[in-house]
Amino acid sequence: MRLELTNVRQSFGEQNLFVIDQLQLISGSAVHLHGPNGAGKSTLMKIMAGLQKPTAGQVKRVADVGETSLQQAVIYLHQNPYLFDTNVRKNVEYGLRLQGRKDAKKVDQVLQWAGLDHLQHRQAHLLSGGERQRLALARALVLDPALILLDEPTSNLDAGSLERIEQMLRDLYQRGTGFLLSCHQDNALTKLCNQHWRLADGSLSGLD
Amino acid sequence: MRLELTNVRQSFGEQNLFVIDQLQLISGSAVHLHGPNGAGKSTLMKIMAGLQKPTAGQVKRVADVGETSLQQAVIYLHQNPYLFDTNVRKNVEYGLRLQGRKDAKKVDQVLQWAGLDHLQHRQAHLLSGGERQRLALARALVLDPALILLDEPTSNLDAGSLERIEQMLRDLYQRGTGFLLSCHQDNALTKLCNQHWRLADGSLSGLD
Amino acid sequence: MNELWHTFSSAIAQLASGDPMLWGIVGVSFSVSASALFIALLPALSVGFVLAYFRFPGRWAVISLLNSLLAVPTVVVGLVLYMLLSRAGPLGDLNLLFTRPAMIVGQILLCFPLLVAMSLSAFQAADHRVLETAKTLGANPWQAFVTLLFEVRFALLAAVVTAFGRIIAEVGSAMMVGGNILHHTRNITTAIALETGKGEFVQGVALGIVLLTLALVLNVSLGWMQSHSRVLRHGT
Amino acid sequence: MNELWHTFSSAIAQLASGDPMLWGIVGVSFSVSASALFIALLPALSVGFVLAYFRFPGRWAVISLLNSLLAVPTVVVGLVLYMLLSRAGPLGDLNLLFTRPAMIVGQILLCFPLLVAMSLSAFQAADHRVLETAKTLGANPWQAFVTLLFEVRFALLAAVVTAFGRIIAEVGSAMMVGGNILHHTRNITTAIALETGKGEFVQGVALGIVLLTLALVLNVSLGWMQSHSRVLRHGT
Amino acid sequence: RIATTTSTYNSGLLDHLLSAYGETHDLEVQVISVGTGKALRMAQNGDVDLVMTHAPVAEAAFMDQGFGIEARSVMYNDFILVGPKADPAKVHGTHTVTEGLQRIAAFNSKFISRGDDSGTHKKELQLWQHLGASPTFSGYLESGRGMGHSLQMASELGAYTMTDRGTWLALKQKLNLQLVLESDPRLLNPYQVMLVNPARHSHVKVNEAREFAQWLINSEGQAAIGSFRINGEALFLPSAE
Ligand SMILES: Nc1ncnc2c1ncn2[C@@H]1O[C@H](COP(=O)(O)OP(=O)(O)OP(=O)(O)O)[C@@H](O)[C@H]1O
Ligand SMILES: Nc1ncnc2c1ncn2[C@@H]1O[C@H](COP(=O)(O)OP(=O)(O)OP(=O)(O)O)[C@@H](O)[C@H]1O
Ligand SMILES: [Mg+2]
Ligand SMILES: [Mg+2]
Repeated sequence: MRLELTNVRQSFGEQNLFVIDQLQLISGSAVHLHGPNGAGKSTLMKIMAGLQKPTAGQVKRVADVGETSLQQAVIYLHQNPYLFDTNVRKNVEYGLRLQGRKDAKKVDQVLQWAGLDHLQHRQAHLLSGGERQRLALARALVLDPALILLDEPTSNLDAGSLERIEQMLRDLYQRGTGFLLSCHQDNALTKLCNQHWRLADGSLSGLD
Repeated sequence: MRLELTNVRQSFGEQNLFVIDQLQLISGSAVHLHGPNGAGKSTLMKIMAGLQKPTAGQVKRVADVGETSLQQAVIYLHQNPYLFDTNVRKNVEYGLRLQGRKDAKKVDQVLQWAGLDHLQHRQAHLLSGGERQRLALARALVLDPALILLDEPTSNLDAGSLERIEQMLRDLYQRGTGFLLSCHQDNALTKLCNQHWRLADGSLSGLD
Repeated sequence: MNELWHTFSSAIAQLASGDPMLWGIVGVSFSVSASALFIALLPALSVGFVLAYFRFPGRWAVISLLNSLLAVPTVVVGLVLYMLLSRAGPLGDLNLLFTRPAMIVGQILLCFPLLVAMSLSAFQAADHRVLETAKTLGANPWQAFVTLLFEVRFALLAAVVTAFGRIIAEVGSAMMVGGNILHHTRNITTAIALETGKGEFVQGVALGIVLLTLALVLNVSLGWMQSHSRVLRHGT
Repeated sequence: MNELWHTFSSAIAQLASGDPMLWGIVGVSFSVSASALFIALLPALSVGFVLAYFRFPGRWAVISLLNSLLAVPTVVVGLVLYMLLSRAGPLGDLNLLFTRPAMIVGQILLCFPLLVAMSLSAFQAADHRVLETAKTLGANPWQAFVTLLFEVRFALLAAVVTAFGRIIAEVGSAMMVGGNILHHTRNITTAIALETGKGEFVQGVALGIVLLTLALVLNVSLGWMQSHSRVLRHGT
Repeated sequence: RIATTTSTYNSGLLDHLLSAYGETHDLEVQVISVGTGKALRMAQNGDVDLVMTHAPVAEAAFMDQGFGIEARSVMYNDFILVGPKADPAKVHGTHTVTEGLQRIAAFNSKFISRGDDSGTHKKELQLWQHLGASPTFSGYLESGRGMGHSLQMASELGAYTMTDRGTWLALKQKLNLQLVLESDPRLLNPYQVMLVNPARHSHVKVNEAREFAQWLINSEGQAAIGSFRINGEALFLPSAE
């Protein structure tokens, strides 16, 4: 799958946030997006995920041959994830249920990956900061997205969690999932990336 | 000022989170608190700030000679701060207003410190992740607290913001304010600290 | 005091005797109000949702109008409906006046703005990330809406309970378009109006007690559900 | 159709003529309902707050009871109050029956449970960090409460508007304890009940229009405030 | 469907009549009890088939405009003046209603007027008119409510009021009032039934309505009216020729 942005511009009122002439994100790539606070990283990622319409310009998803169900191809993870007001397991099952599936084995597996299996029946709003992040990731990964956009996913993670997530992303990467992650500090995850984009002063640099 | 914890125990239902026999935090010290996700760092900090009663044990604030207004002596900063639904400046003024003060010069100064002066009339809920963190810090610092408990304050900050906050905390430290910060990654802020506590497996280690 | 006490105890006695006419009246009230609520619910929630999440010109005019309709007495709503349904009115041929369907229509008109207003405020209070999270995990617009309903279910429950209270307790429209015909359209409130007019306070109080009790049963079960599904955690 | 149209246009004409009796009636409605709301507001918000933030045994019994009271017809509330205030009742010596203070008391009883229920749901929907943030920045309990009120102001506004709608539109209790005495306790709704009882639909519609218009003015200004103080940002 | 005044329904007369009627007829009669004004209005709109009211002037207008047909007098009862037991205006002992009302006005006693355009209210206004003045003394209160409520209000406030005998007998025991004046010929109160004119509203069930109306004025119905008692007292006197 390929995500294509053409002549995208975002502004709020008078203020121009950024202008991007041309941008491609291919599933299978691993990109690190960085830039100062307020540069528009979160905004850009939400535009790419189709959650927000840019002030001007197009965002297109181009499927590869044989690909189906474009819908859940691109998942955005909030900087500070929203968890549904139910237990941990049901949060993970959410996306599958929407499709009428209830792949118990897969859910078990992802819960274990995320180190949340012992908490699966706890109400989600009781989780600690790091547990919330891992749950949000697990909830996305269970859907095998083509592209995943992570907004500062590491900010609340301890070393152990970080390693676990690194392993999860590495697995996905090998299976061909692409990811874009915004992150202020360099860490194991950013080292996984083979591209480093920088959003600052209204434009994006570091593209190939 | 001194914060004293005696025989503090926290549990949720059956599960014991942590037990701490004795703990002192003196204004003027700089402590880094770390430990795995879910160990109870946030819970401990909220107990210390008096926002939550532990399952058992006492938390006492002991004033030094000549100190007044113990109330706002200890401020806790949420991992993911809540901003009042008004503009940036009013958020900073909040604590002062409660005391009937409206120290415009000080507010200006803190806004500048935090690099938010150009955003002071923006509604707080429009801010980006890093801007939110800085605003929450500014809102606390304007009160000159004796102790400030920061729950992962750096997670959403870019290098520039981090430096700015480091500078702010350094200033405060020199003026005798103590701080305790929880943080998963080592960075400029944790390097400021002269104590490193570790909360893991239900107990605290690394105390002097 | 004596008189007050006497009225209450006679009311209880009358209820205990299980008067079939009295329970028939209770049945009319419930079937009419439950039907009205059932029919109004989904459209009202949808309107509340649209008003909460879409900006369009005239949006706040619509909100203001709906809120204002709450201040229109039930009897005026009944009056306008009466004039519409009357033989002399434009819908006279439907032959609906003084029937239960007419009462249901009246009560739909009464609970609709309330349901919209309360669901709108529930949706506005909801976290903006709910819909985004649902969508990004593959929900279609309908599924995203259902997810949102689930997330704000306690506020919606409060809305439904309040709306039900409003219509089951209203008398103006039921009297106007129902006509208070025994065995047909006489419900709890029109019966009370009739009995107090006769100076028969006992019946009025008895029927009031029925309403209160049934509402209590409903609310206690809802409240129980709610309090058992919620564990408090403070923010971090 | 003709009849309906004719009723409306005559109603408008009657209003335009500025009949002093009519506007006196409007005045009674507003002074009574505004007083009731004003008196009930703070106590109701406080109860809503306590129910939202403190766990105590019997808490949900209280919530259920308050919700249930919403389903008790206004005429029953009026009836009970009538029996209390009547000569033969325990409070007969106060000589309050058929006066405006009695109407105010009745309407307080009517809006109190609604205000509690709606503010409770507003407080429950509020972010748990609000109170913690306020406290840690030095707010005393009262200041923290005020901060919370501010943060949920839109939901509270909706509660106030709904409650005002409920009491200004109610007729049961106003009729029962006020008595609909011309120049004394006749308000909009009891006047409407009287006029429609006479078959004088024009006056009924005219007074209904007054209520709707005044409610519109109130709501439009509130809605305007609200829509201009809110800019949408989605979560990050 | 019959629309009738609250006085006939609330006193229980109509239930009494319907059960007598039901013994020999297989026809369901639905009763809608409202004020006289509204009852006539409903008939005018064709929302009911039959009306029974007691307001001669309004009824005449209703017939003249062709809304109704076959107006028949059915029965009558009478009005009385009641007042507080202490009788501050000393109405008790006067013989004509004009004199009684004059005393009430002169003493500025409280007087509850229904003020609702009902047959009773119209009658009362007529009587005041006879006195040559509209009632403007400060004790004159317009309750704007039905007879039962107005009586209760009079009892609570220690006021005089004019009522039909039926309602008075039904409520008497609960009231802190006494009868102060009766049997002035001016106080008679005749009831009529009228069918809604099928020429105006073709859908009305004129045959069924006529059947019931006929029953009311034949000997069976008249006997049923005469036999209706509250606490042993007759309320309505049959009056069909
Ligand atoms: N609806 C809006 N109206 C006005 N300004 C907005 C709106 N949404 C975002 N902004 C502003 O746009 C800028 C970019 O926000 P964004 O969240 O994309 O930044 P970011 O690069 O993710 O920053 P951070 O690293 O701090 O998370 C911020 O200054 C923010 O205040
Ligand atoms: N009210 C509660 N009821 C039950 N469990 C709770 C409650 N509050 C917190 N917990 C649990 O206690 C544990 C500690 O939570 P806390 O937020 O203090 O962890 P933390 O050390 O701050 O973690 P992190 O680094 O991920 O932020 C978590 O497992 C959490 O689920
Ligand atoms: Mg961001
Ligand atoms: Mg934490």
